[in-house]
Amino acid sequence: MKRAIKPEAAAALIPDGSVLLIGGFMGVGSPHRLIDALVARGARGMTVVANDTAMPGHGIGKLVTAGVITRLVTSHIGLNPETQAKMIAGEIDVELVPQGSLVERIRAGGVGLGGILTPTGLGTEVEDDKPVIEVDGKRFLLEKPIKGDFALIAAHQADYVGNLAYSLTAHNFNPIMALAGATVIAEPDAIEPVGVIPPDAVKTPGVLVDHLIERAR
Amino acid sequence: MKRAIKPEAAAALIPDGSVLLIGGFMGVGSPHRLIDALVARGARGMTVVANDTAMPGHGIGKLVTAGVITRLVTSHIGLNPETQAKMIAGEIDVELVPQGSLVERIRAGGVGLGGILTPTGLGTEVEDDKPVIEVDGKRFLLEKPIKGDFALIAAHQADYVGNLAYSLTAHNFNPIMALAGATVIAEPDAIEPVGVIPPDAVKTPGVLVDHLIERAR
Amino acid sequence: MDAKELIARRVAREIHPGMLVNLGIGLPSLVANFVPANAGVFFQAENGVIGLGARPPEGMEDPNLTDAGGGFVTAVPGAASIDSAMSFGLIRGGHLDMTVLGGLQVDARGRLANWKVPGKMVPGMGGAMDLVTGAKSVVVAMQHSARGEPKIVAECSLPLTSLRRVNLIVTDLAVIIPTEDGLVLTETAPGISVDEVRAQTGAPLTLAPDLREMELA
Amino acid sequence: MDAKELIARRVAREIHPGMLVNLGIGLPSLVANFVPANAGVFFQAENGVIGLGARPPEGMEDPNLTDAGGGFVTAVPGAASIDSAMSFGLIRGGHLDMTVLGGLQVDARGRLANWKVPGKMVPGMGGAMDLVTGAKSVVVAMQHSARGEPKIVAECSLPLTSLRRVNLIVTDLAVIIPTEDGLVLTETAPGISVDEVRAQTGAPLTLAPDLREMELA
Repeated sequence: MKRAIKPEAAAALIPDGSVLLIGGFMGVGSPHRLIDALVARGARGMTVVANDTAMPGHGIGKLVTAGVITRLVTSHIGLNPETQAKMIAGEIDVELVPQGSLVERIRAGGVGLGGILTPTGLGTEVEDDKPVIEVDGKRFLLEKPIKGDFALIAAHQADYVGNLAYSLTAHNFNPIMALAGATVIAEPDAIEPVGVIPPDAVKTPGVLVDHLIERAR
Repeated sequence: MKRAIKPEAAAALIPDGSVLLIGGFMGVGSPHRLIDALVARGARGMTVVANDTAMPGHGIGKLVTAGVITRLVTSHIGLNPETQAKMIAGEIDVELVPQGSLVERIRAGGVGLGGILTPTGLGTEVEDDKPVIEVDGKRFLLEKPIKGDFALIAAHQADYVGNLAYSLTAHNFNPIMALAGATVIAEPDAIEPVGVIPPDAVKTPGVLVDHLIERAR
Repeated sequence: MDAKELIARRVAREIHPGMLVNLGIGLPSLVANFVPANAGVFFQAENGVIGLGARPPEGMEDPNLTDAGGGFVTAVPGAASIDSAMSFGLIRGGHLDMTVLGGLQVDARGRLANWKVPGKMVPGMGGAMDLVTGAKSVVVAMQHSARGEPKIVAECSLPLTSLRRVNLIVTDLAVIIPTEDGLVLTETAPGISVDEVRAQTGAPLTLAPDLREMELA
Repeated sequence: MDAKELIARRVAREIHPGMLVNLGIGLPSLVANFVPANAGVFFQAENGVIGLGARPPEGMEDPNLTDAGGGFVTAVPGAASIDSAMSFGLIRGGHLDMTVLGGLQVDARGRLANWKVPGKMVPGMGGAMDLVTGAKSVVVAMQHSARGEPKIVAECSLPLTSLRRVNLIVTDLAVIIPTEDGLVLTETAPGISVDEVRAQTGAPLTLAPDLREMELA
């Protein structure tokens, strides 16, 4: 059973210089109060792994603006000119990863696989110096697994076991990141009594979740 | 939209000699009426990929008894002595695969990955002559993807779009196999009008499903 | 009719009942406006919904239901929520019938570049590399030229999105099919001559035997 | 108390609040009977439920809720349904705190063999190879000897389940911890002498400094 904690208490658990997997897609399904708390505590030197950096003033965009991030592993920064500017200025080291490879690399990290073999990126800049493995005459890029010190995720419903259910397009990277963080902190819209979420509706079993953020007042 | 068909009509679509991915775990979550129809039509020469062969007289065990299967890719046959006997007699060619590798190989086949890199089986008979790939100093077996000509799966609820939801331990291999069959035939307990299953409850999107088996009368 | 609407209306004619279609951010997203709601087409947004519907009436937006650009959408009856691993599993695994993407350049071999202008603009590839690699059909929807410079070129000077030859190019001037033997001009926009198309194209064009005027949805 | 109950009672003492535990078919499944229902322990069955409960009262069985052996079970409050990919993702990914498995042989290096007796009995590895490879702690629960032959041997003559050294061996005679330097005898069953243990053990045993009598749950 997990007692819910305040966003500030959660932010205090996260040391500067950590690798953070952060859920969300253009800010939808991101842990917004936890992000605010990280900014408020003046977090620094974080490596962030996330689909995108939303836009300035929204979601992960706030971490970009506040100078929290020094390294970023992401698939798309096209809607956040600030991230692009900081990348070009050398303030943030950005690794661009195809979206499907990114989520699958995080999954591999979470489920104990040694990497993924994907056709995506073959013959492009993404191939770079990565190993190419041939299986039955077809060529695949070997992309390495990704794990985080923390996964910071959003969910629709939680219970005090830590079980999580998600809503519509707010699923995105959250259920996968829940597998790959050494410590998993979930910010749900609602927390239900244990036994209320049907077992078939749970998409992240509570055993994966370490901390719940309490509801907004 | 998919019109539901009778089990016999579905069985008639499946030629002898096909590769069949069949859902279920000890018969729980197997497409039982479709299995009966395959036996009734005297199907022969099938390659079956399945977690297990249940027990004689139950689920996939019926296909073993009826002589439908010539090749079997599976993780466990310990509770079906008939399968073991036919294997030893050379009537069924059996490839034993660790359960986690089996489901992940099927997933790889379904999601377009070139195989999986797993630590499971290293240094055992499973390693055999398979390639061993080193990633960051750790060794992994490269296990190849698996696809089927047909996936024969069971579900709890369906709608006429083909969306599927599953119940409790009847999930097992079904949602993964739905990704990896060239033709997917689903046998649901119930078929609902379109729009009745909440989007968040759908675990197999209807675009993956080709045929629904009509409800039992 | 402006150029974007013309392109969207022409692309819409490629979309047939029962298809699963992904529309990129920007121009491609307009295509949905010209596909009848009752056509039995499912639109996928890679951020996690199959069965994307129109923009909701004001006051009925849901913060957890957006398209890949973060804009509010609705879900059609029979919609399914999926996480990013499933979303790209469908894309990479060959379950997506068509993707419609914007382009910066397409070359004589039908190869697309659409994610980076080195030193100037680096939006990132987002889902584009997976989409071009995995979709059954890839349609590039773009203006024929940019600031007087052809976007259809002999060889891409910008970084490639994939080695895969796209299936169709639809612009405000023409419809072009890339083939093993180069680019084939199959349709011209109303009022546009072959010479005008050639003048704005940086790669050789073969004329299709049945070259005709573009028809629009 | 019979041998199996003794073993199960001793293993139960290894299980602490908050743990996620997988119990194998057969003897290991008895362990759950000796862990208090309110201990905050979650049992996983690899066929797809986290939060496995006791056998249901007659007439209240659900055909879709069974353990890995196919026997009817219940779900505790806060249970979650998972498919086989998630189930083995948890196992391989290091999210499972403990697995309790039966054994055919364990050798001086702590390596387990439990899935095949060549030419005689080939049940298959089922989930065992993944479990032994991935679980944080591996406990082997077995009779000390079979038909007078030691099951703890210098070197396994049967095919290995994994190269991984198991964490604990619990038998009807003793508790043994495999270490880098060989097998250490830490506990003897009530009424059993060290000499009796040694007489039925086929590998060298070092005596723990605090060698004591087995305590049971």
